[in-house]
Amino acid sequence: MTRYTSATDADRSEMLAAVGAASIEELFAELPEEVRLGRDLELPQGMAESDVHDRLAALAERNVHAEDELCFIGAGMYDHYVPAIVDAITQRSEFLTPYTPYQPEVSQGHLQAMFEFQTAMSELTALPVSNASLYEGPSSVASAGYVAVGATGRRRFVASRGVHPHSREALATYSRGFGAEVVEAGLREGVTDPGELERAIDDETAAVFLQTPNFLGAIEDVTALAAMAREAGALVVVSADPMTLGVLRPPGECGADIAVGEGQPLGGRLDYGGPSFGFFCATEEHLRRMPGRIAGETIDVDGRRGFVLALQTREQHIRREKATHNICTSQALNALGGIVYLSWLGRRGLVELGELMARRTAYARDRLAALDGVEPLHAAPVVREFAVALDAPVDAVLKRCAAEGIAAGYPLGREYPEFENGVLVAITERRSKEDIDRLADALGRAVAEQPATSNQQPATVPS
Amino acid sequence: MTRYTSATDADRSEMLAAVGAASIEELFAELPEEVRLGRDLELPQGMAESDVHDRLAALAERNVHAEDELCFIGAGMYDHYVPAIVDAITQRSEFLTPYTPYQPEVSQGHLQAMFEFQTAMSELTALPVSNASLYEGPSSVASAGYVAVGATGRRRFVASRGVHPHSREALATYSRGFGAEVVEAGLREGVTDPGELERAIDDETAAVFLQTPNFLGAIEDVTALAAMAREAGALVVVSADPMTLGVLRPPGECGADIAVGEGQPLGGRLDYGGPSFGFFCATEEHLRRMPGRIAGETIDVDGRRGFVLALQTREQHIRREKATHNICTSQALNALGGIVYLSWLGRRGLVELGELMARRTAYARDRLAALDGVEPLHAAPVVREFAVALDAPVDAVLKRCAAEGIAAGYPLGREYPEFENGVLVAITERRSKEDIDRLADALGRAVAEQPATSNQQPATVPS
Amino acid sequence: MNESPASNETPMQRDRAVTIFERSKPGRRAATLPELDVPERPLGELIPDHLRRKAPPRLPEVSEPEIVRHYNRISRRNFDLDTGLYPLGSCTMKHNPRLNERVAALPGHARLHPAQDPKRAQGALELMWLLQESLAELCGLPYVSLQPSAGSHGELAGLLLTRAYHDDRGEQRTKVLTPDTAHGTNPASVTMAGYEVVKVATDERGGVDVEDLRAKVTDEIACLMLTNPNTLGLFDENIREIAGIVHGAGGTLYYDGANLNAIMGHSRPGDMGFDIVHVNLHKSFSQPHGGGGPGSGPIAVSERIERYLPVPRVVRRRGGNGAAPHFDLDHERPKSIGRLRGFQGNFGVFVRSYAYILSLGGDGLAEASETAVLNANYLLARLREGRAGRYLPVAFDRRCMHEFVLSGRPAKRELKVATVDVAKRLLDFGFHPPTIYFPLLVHEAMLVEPTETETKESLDEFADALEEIFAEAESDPQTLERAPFTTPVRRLDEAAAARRPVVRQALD
Amino acid sequence: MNESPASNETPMQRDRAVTIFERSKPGRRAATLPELDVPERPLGELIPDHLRRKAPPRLPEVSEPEIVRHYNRISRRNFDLDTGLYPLGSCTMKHNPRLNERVAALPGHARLHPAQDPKRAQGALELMWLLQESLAELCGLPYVSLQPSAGSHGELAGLLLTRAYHDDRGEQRTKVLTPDTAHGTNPASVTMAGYEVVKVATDERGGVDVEDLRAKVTDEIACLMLTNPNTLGLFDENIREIAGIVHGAGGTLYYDGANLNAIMGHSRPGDMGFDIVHVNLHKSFSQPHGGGGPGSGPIAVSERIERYLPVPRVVRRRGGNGAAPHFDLDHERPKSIGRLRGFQGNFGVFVRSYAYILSLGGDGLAEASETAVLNANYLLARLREGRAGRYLPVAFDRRCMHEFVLSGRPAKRELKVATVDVAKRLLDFGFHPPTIYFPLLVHEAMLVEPTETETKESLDEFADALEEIFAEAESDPQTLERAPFTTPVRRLDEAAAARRPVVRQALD
Ligand SMILES: Cc1ncc(COP(=O)(O)O)c(C=O)c1O
Ligand SMILES: Cc1ncc(COP(=O)(O)O)c(C=O)c1O
Repeated sequence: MTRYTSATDADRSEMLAAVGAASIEELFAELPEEVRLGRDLELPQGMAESDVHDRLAALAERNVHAEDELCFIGAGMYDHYVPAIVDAITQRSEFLTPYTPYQPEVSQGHLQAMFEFQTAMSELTALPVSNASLYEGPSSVASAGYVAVGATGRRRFVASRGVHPHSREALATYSRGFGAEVVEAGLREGVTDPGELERAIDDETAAVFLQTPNFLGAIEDVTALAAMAREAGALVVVSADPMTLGVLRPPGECGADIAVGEGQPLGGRLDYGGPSFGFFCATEEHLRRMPGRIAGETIDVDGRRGFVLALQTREQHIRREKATHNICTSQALNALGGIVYLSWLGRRGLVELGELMARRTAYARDRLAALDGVEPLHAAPVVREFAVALDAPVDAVLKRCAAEGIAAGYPLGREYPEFENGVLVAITERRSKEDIDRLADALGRAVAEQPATSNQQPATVPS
Repeated sequence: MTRYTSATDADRSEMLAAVGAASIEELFAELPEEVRLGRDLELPQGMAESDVHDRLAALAERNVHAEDELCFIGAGMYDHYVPAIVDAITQRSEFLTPYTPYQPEVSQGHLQAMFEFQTAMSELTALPVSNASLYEGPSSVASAGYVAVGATGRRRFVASRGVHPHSREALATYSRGFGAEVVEAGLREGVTDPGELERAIDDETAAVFLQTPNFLGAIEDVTALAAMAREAGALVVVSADPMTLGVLRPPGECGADIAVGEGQPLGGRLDYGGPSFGFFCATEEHLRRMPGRIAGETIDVDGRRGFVLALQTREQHIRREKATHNICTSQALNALGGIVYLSWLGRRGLVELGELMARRTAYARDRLAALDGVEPLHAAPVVREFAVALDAPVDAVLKRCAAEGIAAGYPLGREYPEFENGVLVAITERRSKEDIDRLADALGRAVAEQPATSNQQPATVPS
Repeated sequence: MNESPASNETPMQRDRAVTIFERSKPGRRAATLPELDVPERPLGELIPDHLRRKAPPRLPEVSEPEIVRHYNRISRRNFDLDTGLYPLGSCTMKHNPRLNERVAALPGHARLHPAQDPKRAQGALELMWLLQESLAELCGLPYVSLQPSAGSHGELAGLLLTRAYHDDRGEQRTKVLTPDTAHGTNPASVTMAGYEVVKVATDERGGVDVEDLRAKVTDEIACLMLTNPNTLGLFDENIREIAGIVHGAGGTLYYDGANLNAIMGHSRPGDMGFDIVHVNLHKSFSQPHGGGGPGSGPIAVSERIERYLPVPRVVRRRGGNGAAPHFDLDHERPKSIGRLRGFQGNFGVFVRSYAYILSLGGDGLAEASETAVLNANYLLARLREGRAGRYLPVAFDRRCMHEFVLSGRPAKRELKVATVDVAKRLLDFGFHPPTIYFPLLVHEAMLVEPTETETKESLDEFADALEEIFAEAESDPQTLERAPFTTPVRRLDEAAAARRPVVRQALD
Repeated sequence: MNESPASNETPMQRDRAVTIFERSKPGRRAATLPELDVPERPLGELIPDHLRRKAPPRLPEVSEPEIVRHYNRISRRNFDLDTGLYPLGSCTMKHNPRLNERVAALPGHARLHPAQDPKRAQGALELMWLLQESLAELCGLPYVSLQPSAGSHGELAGLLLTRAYHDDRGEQRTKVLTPDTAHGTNPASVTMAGYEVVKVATDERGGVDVEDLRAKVTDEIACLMLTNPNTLGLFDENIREIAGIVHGAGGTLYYDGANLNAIMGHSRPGDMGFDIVHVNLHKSFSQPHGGGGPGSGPIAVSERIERYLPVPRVVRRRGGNGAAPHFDLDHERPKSIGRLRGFQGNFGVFVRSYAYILSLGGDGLAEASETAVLNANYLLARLREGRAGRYLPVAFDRRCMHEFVLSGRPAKRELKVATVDVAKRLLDFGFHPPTIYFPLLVHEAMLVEPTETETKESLDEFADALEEIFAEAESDPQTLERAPFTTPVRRLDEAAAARRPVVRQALD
């Protein structure tokens, strides 16, 4: 008997008797010989709870995490503080252990939280409708593409090179399935090149994909870029960092039809990349095309206010091959963490946090720019992340900083060969001025130590 | 407004208006000038949640704890594994945040858990009645003294030197209050010297205090010693380690009138000494003299089964100066952890755990005894802890082991000058054979490194 | 609020829903943030006006105690697995060990940045590699990618792999076969992957109708998606023959792993002939369902599919001359279908599932499946008796695997009671109802999956409840139609919610 | 189980109490233990037979899922602070921040052995020292011991300190004064400390009757125990005069700190003239009450008492020439009263309370007291209106501090409704009742302490509920006498529980 099962020998024989089977094996009798495993699984024996704990703690020990070192890595996921109430609430059995609220009478807790979450995300993005979550950021961008094809009947996407590489890759992967083409519009001085974008858009374009702040941390002028897309009858999909929407003009006010993004900053941990949640907001007209669960308000037979899964006719369990998306299990618990976090932060908190990040980021950007061998990669306005170019091999410099207990940033080289010596530096409320000064000192030392890579000039954007 | 209060400026003025006060200050008007502080408190400004967390994490970092090193220290509190369900259940708001169940109709959760706890402790000790918890071990011993005085009208205690020094000290402290004298009976070959005990007991003796396993880890022959006390009409109070009661003969079967002890091993963490819980079990005749809360079973007006605080007439809130004890707030949450832990361990688990400890302890004792310069301090049977004598200065040896990441044990010197070079070594299910071997190797090296302390022979008990 | 004992509203029903936005009051707050420790530059200097937000989003303004109370109170309006039986067929609502939550929360896991240099994330990569190896052994397929975020994500991945595989061979295939018992995500994934759905019939034993299959398998068929045991809880004995047919025509065989809980350690999809499998870690491997996620849907594939797996792959590299092996992320996979999402997948779920696998071990997993099958067959035996047996008979009169399907057709005909009414009445008895009206081919279907972590007692209570409910239905069917009575809210007007959807709160 | 909608039993009421022992079934288990990795010696070899247990204790045999369900289900039979208003007078049921639970659980705190070498527990000792310093500043008394486990433990300590102080001066004093408003623990502690209780009367303003005090203060008096504000929630303006009287006769003045929440940062016991103070960390400093603990009752004392404080003391030692100071445990205190308990006290509570002090800061603590007093006065103002004001008037017609006492005497006389009936009816309205029948000198007393963490809205709801209840009482008093109706169980037979106490489960 495993520690999670309860069938004693007595239970087993009683139950087998009731079933009319002589043995457990008999219950598997219908499995043809040739598909039986016929041996024990080649897996270790079961372990005591304490041994499992110690084994996993030993593995965890071999990771260098954000408590071991100063983490300035962002690139889509950020080391924000998660208030204790988020854990206390999401760990309650009542939220942790049920499944999708198919029986609304006994699922009002989750359904109401979804409704509250939708309201909050709709406020953040300034778009009228929101779903209750998707998997995470990049796959939400890809899902927006699927919706755009459905909405426009067109099969061509234009994506700014400022969109997160993972999002562009996921969009491309999905597109190969439903048969769409993705073309890219390059960057200029850190932001989407308006000229290139304009040239890339044509009357076959289903949607234009933008991200703000973009992957280099630069704030895009979405309003201006969106206009070009609308011109051509293409949808505007904006991937936004929700943590910046207290200070940045929201997608809904910039002409976006759809806003998606990564929800991790809102009460999520880094968790080596997941689980987090993706969000998906849109204009009214796309409501019936939205992917994912949506909670709606209604009343019960006695007139009590209540909530249900709305518009299920969009979904796979009802519509099957005609569904607007295939998603079933999503990220409800993470989205719950999101609404708890947003309630904690509150109307002023989100703005204050954005302003704090903007000022610390400005401080850090100046501090680093002042170092020999370090230059800003672009001069565009930023709010929580920025890019610099090093006059030294990035790997060696990052290695050197790591040795001093600092994860100095994200190397741009692999995904942006044109910025081979670029590094992306992220700031959160957890990185104090003192931390930033430590980073600057370490980085300065590390760059100085390196033989100036004469052959490669610090990349600055061609102008 | 602090983050835990909700009174906005608007609220304040509305509320003050309702009160008919012009200002908050006016509400404090009745405080005479001379007792007003009249200045700000000299305490730091309030901090953000994340800053408080980081500040306390930094303090915690400066402690060397049982995850940083191999902990063989026991001496009354033990590094057992706490199963995850104990935390999950005790951290539920429904258990964490209410107070004493004065309103039984809305406190059945805690009351039932108390009733279950009492049943379990009564089973463990083989005594018919148990309370719902006291503060912790040593003060429970002292409380037993207070009960004994009430029961016998006598004011003299005899305590074995094998009783935990903290318990003997607490007993002495309390006794100075209610006016009782404490005399000690020494040890012989690691256990209470029967002759000394017999001589110490007289017809003024209210109670005899024993502990098993005693502070040196030796299992006492309580039955034999108890007989002497009963002879003289004194009560027998046994302090027991609940974790050993799966394998050791329980106090109730050894002639104890009262069994008390430290509950920490039952699902409690080390917590640098607290909070944990004390338990108090007794024979039927002492029921109405018991200290602390007691839950009792009853029915409601409709005949439903329910639980209430029973025998409150013993307690301070009803009986005031005639109460059997002054305790009010106790350690209910820790006792809840205790019953959850005991349910987890279950009938067989407690026995298996006792047997595992006994065998590992025997192995460790042999392994250490085989080292040069290390001898057993006594040959009495042990179950989870044992004492050795070093042919070297204890402090230096422990320091050396600590440098290798091993807390080798508890130095006996301060509390037992006669064992100046004695060390107490504790074993739990978390200390594997491999860990024990590491201890033996480190201890062997450490002792060898020391100049043999010629002037002091390894203390072995005179025989 | 009517408190008089006359009222038969329960306390929860009296406690009407109020949203966190409705509790908001200007000026209240829970969060306090670190102080500004750098120069306070005017924001306009940092971000041009036209890029800035004018009016702040109208998030709630509430204090911490209010937030805690709000969510604690609404949480009690959920039914949860830690409260009672949750036999939701096809969803494997098994016990969620708290140990898994504890280890997932260790800072070394929870605070590890996904872009950390792999050399400094060796523990995480080894854990992923170990989980991959474990799933490969369980599925009988050697190569695993943990990237998909849930089962349906795995399905999409599987179909994209199939497409890549055929493209690579210069084959254009446009159709995918799914049985009429298939879960909705299967056809939905087919469409999303750009294929056309072709339905395969079910035979009288509840398995794939092999003749129908033969007729429909052509060189246009890219893939057949199956789950075995299928959504009827029945094991398809013809699986090898079926595999032969599909492979014979050059198609791939996709295994929907939602029902793996029936056969762990007893039979393996790979050995049945499947090429691609997804596993739902939130089902067989005890990841809590969280009200609808997070989940994770790793895929295991055969040799010929391996090269198309998503990037990055978690790989083990032998250390040069005698050095210990180390773990890495491999991005250089020219034939890969590419990324399905950001970073490495739902790592926190991997930690929980690996902890679960370590806890049970190989023998324990096999036993879990045995007990799941025993529990299902026992409950089925109990429900064959008495009124349940009469009004809610089993759809296919066979022994089941880990779940079984009942048909409420007789109840509908004889008592005018629909399966949904029975389900709603079960709520009053303190049970979560089984899955209803799925699979589609069974009339008035009720799909029951008790899982291995239920006790015999809880199964008996459930059987007794159904018996009582049908007794009640015989005397007054109206009661069932009006049920539930004791839930926080009663039957809700879903039609209205569809007609005039209110999907967010109006704020002023 | 009667499910018919006719039944007006709530779901919880239908769910009868079953103990974990009653769920036990031979052979079930939750725990798995590490394997035996040392020689399996027969136990008889290790422990002689006559010292061994024969029959194992009959603990429950249950699986982990059963344990989780059992305690989750019974937990919902509690009312808790995270659900609603809990104005239990004298107990300061303020919000319990979850941050405090998080920091207390850090391994550096939770897994630190109490016997660890102080050199290797510097963080813990510094934390204790910082908490001592903070409490000293709050109390206006320089020396603090954190050892006492709760308030009543602190009282005992304070009386033992008083005894040691007088013994040291060769004085034999046998009596201790407590006002008739005192909490039960005060007289109980007096007896336990070997003194005799002498009661002091209360004057018409609710303070100590100074004349009565003068009459009773003799050289036999060792101490006067007071709380200020007292248990009526009233501040005693004569405190300095009172202190003078007691000190004049050589007695000590003990401050019961249970009501400190009224005056933090506004007035300090030390400045009032008190020699010894206990503080309840589980009241003013947000330690969760846990259903009756754990708590902690640190004591702060004046210069002349310091030398008698319990051992060990946490001390800061300046590092020799310029080195940083370090922290230590001082056991060498010849005049100490000795230990009150094991090790260093309830350290986990210290962590939580220190986190709370850091969170609020000096200004925040002062504001907490202001808001506590504002909330109490506002609620009192609301309750002076309407029916509550008529049937349940305030006992002493003054402004209150952080709590206030109402008297149900008119309700009893005019409506034949006792305070207990009102309290029970409040349960149906979703509130925890205030403390009732304490303090003793007020007839049909109701002691109300809302605390600072309640919103104005929740206070208004409570006032409205009382109004409604008295309206109901006017029309039919019987309803109140029969209340509550909606709780998991209704009024319980406490008399039976006292006559034939059943304090453990009978097992066979
Ligand atoms: C049979 C079957 N297939 C596929 C899925 C989809 O899995 P997921 O919800 O993880 O996307 C489910 C989930 O309910 C299922 O039951
Ligand atoms: C006024 C007063 N004094 C003393 C105490 C006793 O404190 P504790 O319960 O911590 O022992 C209390 C607790 O209720 C109290 O209210």
